[in-house]
Amino acid sequence: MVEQTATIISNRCETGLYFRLVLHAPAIAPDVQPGQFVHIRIPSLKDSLLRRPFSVFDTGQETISILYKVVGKGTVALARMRENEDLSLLGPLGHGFTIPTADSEFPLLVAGGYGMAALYLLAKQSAQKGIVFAGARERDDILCEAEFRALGWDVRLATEDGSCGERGLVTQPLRTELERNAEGRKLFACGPTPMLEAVARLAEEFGVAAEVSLDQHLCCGVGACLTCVVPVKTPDGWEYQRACTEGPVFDARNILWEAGL
Amino acid sequence: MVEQTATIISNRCETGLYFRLVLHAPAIAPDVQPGQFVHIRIPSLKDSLLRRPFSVFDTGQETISILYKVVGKGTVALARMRENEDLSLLGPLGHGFTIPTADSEFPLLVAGGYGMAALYLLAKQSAQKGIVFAGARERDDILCEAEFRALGWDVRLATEDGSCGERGLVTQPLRTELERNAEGRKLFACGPTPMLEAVARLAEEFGVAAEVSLDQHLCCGVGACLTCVVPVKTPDGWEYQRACTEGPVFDARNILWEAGL
Amino acid sequence: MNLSVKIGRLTLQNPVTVASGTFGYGPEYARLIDLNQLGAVTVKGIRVCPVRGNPPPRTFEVTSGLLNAIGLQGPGVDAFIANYWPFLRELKVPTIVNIWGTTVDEYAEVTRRLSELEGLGAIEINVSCPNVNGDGTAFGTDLLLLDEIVSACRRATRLTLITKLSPNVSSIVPYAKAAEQAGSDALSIMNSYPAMAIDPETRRPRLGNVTGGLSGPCIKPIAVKLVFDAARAVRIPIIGIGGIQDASDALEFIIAGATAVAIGTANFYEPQTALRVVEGLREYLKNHQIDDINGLIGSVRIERKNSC
Amino acid sequence: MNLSVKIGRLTLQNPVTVASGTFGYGPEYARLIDLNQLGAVTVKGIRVCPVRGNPPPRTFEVTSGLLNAIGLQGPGVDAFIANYWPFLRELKVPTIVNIWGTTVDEYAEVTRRLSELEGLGAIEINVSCPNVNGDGTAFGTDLLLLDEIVSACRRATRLTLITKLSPNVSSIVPYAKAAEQAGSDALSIMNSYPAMAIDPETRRPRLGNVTGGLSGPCIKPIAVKLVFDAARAVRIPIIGIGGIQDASDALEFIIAGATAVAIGTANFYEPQTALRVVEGLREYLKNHQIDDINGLIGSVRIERKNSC
Ligand SMILES: Cc1cc2nc3c(=O)[nH]c(=O)nc-3n(C[C@H](O)[C@H](O)[C@H](O)COP(=O)(O)OP(=O)(O)OC[C@H]3O[C@@H](n4cnc5c(N)ncnc54)[C@H](O)[C@@H]3O)c2cc1C
Ligand SMILES: Cc1cc2nc3c(=O)[nH]c(=O)nc-3n(C[C@H](O)[C@H](O)[C@H](O)COP(=O)(O)OP(=O)(O)OC[C@H]3O[C@@H](n4cnc5c(N)ncnc54)[C@H](O)[C@@H]3O)c2cc1C
Ligand SMILES: Cc1cc2nc3c(=O)[nH]c(=O)nc-3n(C[C@H](O)[C@H](O)[C@H](O)COP(=O)(O)O)c2cc1C
Ligand SMILES: Cc1cc2nc3c(=O)[nH]c(=O)nc-3n(C[C@H](O)[C@H](O)[C@H](O)COP(=O)(O)O)c2cc1C
Ligand code: FES
Ligand code: FES
Repeated sequence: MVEQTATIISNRCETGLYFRLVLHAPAIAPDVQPGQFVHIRIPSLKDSLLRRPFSVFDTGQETISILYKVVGKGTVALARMRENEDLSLLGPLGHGFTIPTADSEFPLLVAGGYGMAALYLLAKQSAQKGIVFAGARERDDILCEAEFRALGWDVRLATEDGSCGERGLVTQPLRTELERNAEGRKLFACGPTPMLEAVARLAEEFGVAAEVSLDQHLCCGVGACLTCVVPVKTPDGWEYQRACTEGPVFDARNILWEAGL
Repeated sequence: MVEQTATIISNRCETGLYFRLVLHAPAIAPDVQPGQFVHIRIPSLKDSLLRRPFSVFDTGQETISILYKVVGKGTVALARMRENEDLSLLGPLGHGFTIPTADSEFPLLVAGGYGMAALYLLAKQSAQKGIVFAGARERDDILCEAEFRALGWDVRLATEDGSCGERGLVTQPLRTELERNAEGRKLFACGPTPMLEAVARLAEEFGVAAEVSLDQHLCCGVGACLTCVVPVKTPDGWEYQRACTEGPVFDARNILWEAGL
Repeated sequence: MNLSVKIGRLTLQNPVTVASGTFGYGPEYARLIDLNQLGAVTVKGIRVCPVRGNPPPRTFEVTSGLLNAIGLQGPGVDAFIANYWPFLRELKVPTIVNIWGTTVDEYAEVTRRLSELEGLGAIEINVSCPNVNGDGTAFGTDLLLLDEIVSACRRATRLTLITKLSPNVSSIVPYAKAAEQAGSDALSIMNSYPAMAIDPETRRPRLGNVTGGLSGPCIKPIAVKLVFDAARAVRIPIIGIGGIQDASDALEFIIAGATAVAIGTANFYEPQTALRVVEGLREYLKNHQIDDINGLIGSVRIERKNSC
Repeated sequence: MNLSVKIGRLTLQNPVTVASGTFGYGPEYARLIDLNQLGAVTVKGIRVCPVRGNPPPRTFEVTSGLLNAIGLQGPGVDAFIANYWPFLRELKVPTIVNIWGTTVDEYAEVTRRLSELEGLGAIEINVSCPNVNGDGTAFGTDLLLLDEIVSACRRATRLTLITKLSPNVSSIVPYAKAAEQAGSDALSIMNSYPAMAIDPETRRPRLGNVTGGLSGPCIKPIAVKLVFDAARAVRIPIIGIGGIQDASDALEFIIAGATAVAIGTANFYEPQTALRVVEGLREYLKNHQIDDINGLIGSVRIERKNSC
């Protein structure tokens, strides 16, 4: 974990509201694990103080890239930034996914929205080429499908409006697949909390393991402020753990979903 | 007085730290009197809320221009703005100079720093071509000398470092001129408060009238907040009057200089 | 769609007024905005006699806010009536006159004088000015004095009386209740908060008066909480004030329990704010299919999770 | 050039520490900044027993500030000693442990337990947490309780005791004096200010705990005034806290009367802030040819103009 002033190499609209930002961040790039994130200060925000967290989509030798959706003032300001401008980054942060090895379970990835971005590095570093289930509202919200295919992964799509892939939620094709064959498989999911909860329930139903990356609002990003807590089961009850430090990736079985996130 | 969203036509460095900003402001331009100002909201400031006041340097049919010096966060941000970007303006504001007519006193203008900008329109509209005394720290701080000469005015310079014109304060050449001939003359001054006070003292000494434009910190700019007050003599003592409304131009004799500004 | 609300016996066509001291006496902004579209015009604090105010500098820009120590400069009640009332009387919307004094008698006296004005909307008692006394405390932080002042004004007028409370107390609740019990028809919450800034280069305070009052967006979360606390303690309506810049800010106050809101510091940098807030409220009601703004007042949804 | 200052019997190599609750227990930021360059490390509030804290959301970004209602989550004093003290003990700079409780006895008990730690720098008593009780009031707004708590802690330890005061009072002066008289060696001013935000779309409070504490640059002018007021009322040193982002901010506090300062919310967005402040203070002293930072403390120049 370091603080680094990173220079923008490119910052372009990808599809719809999604942008791809490539940064020269040599002190961070080599250390990133799949599922980890960077915490970015957007200088023009001024009266909005906090950094914004983004999963590392991909890394190069000295670069990292992120895929982000323009949703509020921080991402609007970020989308206005240009080549050669600087951003301050903290990273890599958080506890990422367990990378599938040649003899671990067969990986099924489940993504909603920017979740695809958080899972790409995992697919890339996985020793097994698995299946990725990607869900979205509509076609424009499906990210980097081609990139997953280029890695040799099987991509299954679902959109709520049916504009691409199966019509409905992403958990539908996932259930179909698990019904066909659940054994020796493991889920890795990133997306909106209700989706993650549904994935956790499927994992329980089919008796498979699942790692989920939780999208909690962060503040410090380094474990100091105790903002980002998630209720996690313990031998004698439950406790709040930090999404930025113990997470964002948790074992789905350990989350006390009913406490509310 | 109106609020107008004005588009930047150009915004260029003039000399040293001075910039010339030209704005398309058709609702304001026709009404500006010499010595009046506009109150500008600089959108990128965000956590600095207040507008910044600038004298109108010149007007066209649908345009106004200002000359500003980069001194703090607002002017730094303003200097970064480009063509076609918008600014919100309030204007024209304040009570300006009395324009010399063919049979009024012969005008002697006295300017320090951005004061030249505040006096140009007066020189332009004056029925008599007088003398303008311009003072500054060094050559680079002397503004729009050529423009005054182009109007047919006599320009006398003084710089503190002697890099241009007489060495010393602008009040020196002014005193020399008044010693030569004070009768039937009137002073119009804009610049730092100590300079204005010196001008007021010279006016008293030589028995001439003087109008001074005071550079007070403003807040609302329209007379509502009572921030910008100046101690003004009244028949039974003195009272605080508003630089943004009763001023910025005051009759030098009426200011209670000793109360502190 | 109904936007009108009641403050005591006063009906406002919409719940948006301006905060005293940030809008002069009415004419100052009349060329920039249509005053007749406001809920009411609230004017700067008036005392029985003219007041010269504090030495400059009187305001200083701080992070997302403004420090001020105007010192309540004003023409006094007679000159106010002579110079400004003829203008205000002609407006289609009511005028709220903010008043203050240095003694209980002065408060009562200025109230009496104003009560003679036919058509005056309401009187707002400023008990919370932090600038006049050296150490910044004021009538508004003493429960007994507060009761005395409000009671004295109550006896002096049948007009709608609004008490503008000081934020500078451990809990607003007893002060809100005291004002209600003393006969106030409504509360204004909040005034500016005692504060200070220093220039490290000169080591001098940034204000001529040394300390001043903090206003603007920086104080909004403090003001929303005070309104929330007071709204659950009294039955009289509250005018929410503090850092409002847009309809969303105003809605926070209304949902927390304010019946109306006042725009203060924002007038200085965006004179259209009050009218934009009215427009934004209208849009919000439309989008949320709410017929009457009164249904929103105090409608904050509190569901304490029991996870601990 | 001397940057070192004394807080009770504790000598700090420079006057810059971090504010409790914004820096974890030390290790969290150790990879990002060199802790040994701080004046001291101040850790999050510790109670006798472990505390789970409030339901999320626990923080919310507001204009130039942060709202928080963490609910003082913490491991309890035993786990603190077992898990964090070994790390903190090895630092070259002192540790200040912030403590709290729900009864006077709890305060005394945690003080006693911490006093057993050899080499601990100081104990900071948090009497001003606005989050634990429903209505946000706390020990720190009651003079008698404040006296009881400080006195009990004083009896329980010979370590340097710092009392962290609540800003949520009409005047800080009696509270500052009460803490001094009860044996506190220093004061910390200020804690976060009770505040609230609401989401107009859902009409729900933005925090799980409904209300919380406001911190960050937005509160700085309030904090500077409280330090200024307290510094003229007591002889013990004050640690100035509230919205400090750079050396200029820190200087405002020092010139107003603070002997040291603590960086809070700024750690979250710029972890280097504390070290940059140390650097900036050094530069200021150099530029102004001041040999000893102690010469700056409380050196604000007050010249009341007599123009009225
Ligand atoms: C570990 C992690 C990884 C993430 N990775 C990505 C990614 O790869 N691509 C992507 O597009 N988004 C990602 N997000 C979500 C992203 O952080 C938010 O969309 C972003 O912070 C919104 O900022 P804003 O200023 O535009 O929105 P605003 O709504 O204006 O933000 C206001 C505040 O809320 C917080 N916030 C708002 N939305 C979210 C959210 N969904 N999650 C967390 N905090 C939020 C902001 O950080 C800020 O503090 C990630 C979030 C987390 C926690
Ligand atoms: C009537 C009037 C006319 C002016 N005309 C011109 C002009 O034509 N050209 C020009 O270069 N400058 C002019 N000024 C000064 C100009 O307003 C300031 O230089 C400018 O506000 C500085 O803003 P800043 O954010 O860069 O500085 P900062 O120091 O960051 O500003 C902080 C605050 O102080 C105020 N302030 C700072 N310096 C001054 C100052 N000298 N006078 C008044 N307020 C100040 C700002 O408005 C702001 O509120 C005029 C001032 C007045 C009152
Ligand atoms: C320059 C200025 C002058 C003020 N004068 C008065 C006043 O005369 N009487 C009063 O009750 N409040 C006065 N106030 C307080 C405001 O009415 C308002 O309560 C406060 O500014 C908070 O609102 P805001 O954050 O929207 O500005 C004044 C505030 C400012 C900034
Ligand atoms: C997330 C958070 C947690 C805090 N926890 C504590 C705490 O445990 N004990 C305490 O005395 N103060 C606590 N505070 C208050 C800070 O120490 C500090 O007094 C306050 O934030 C003001 O300083 P700032 O504006 O620099 O943040 C906390 C503040 C924040 C933002
Ligand atoms: S965001 Fe601060 S602890 Fe996780
Ligand atoms: S700046 Fe507000 S009255 Fe002049």
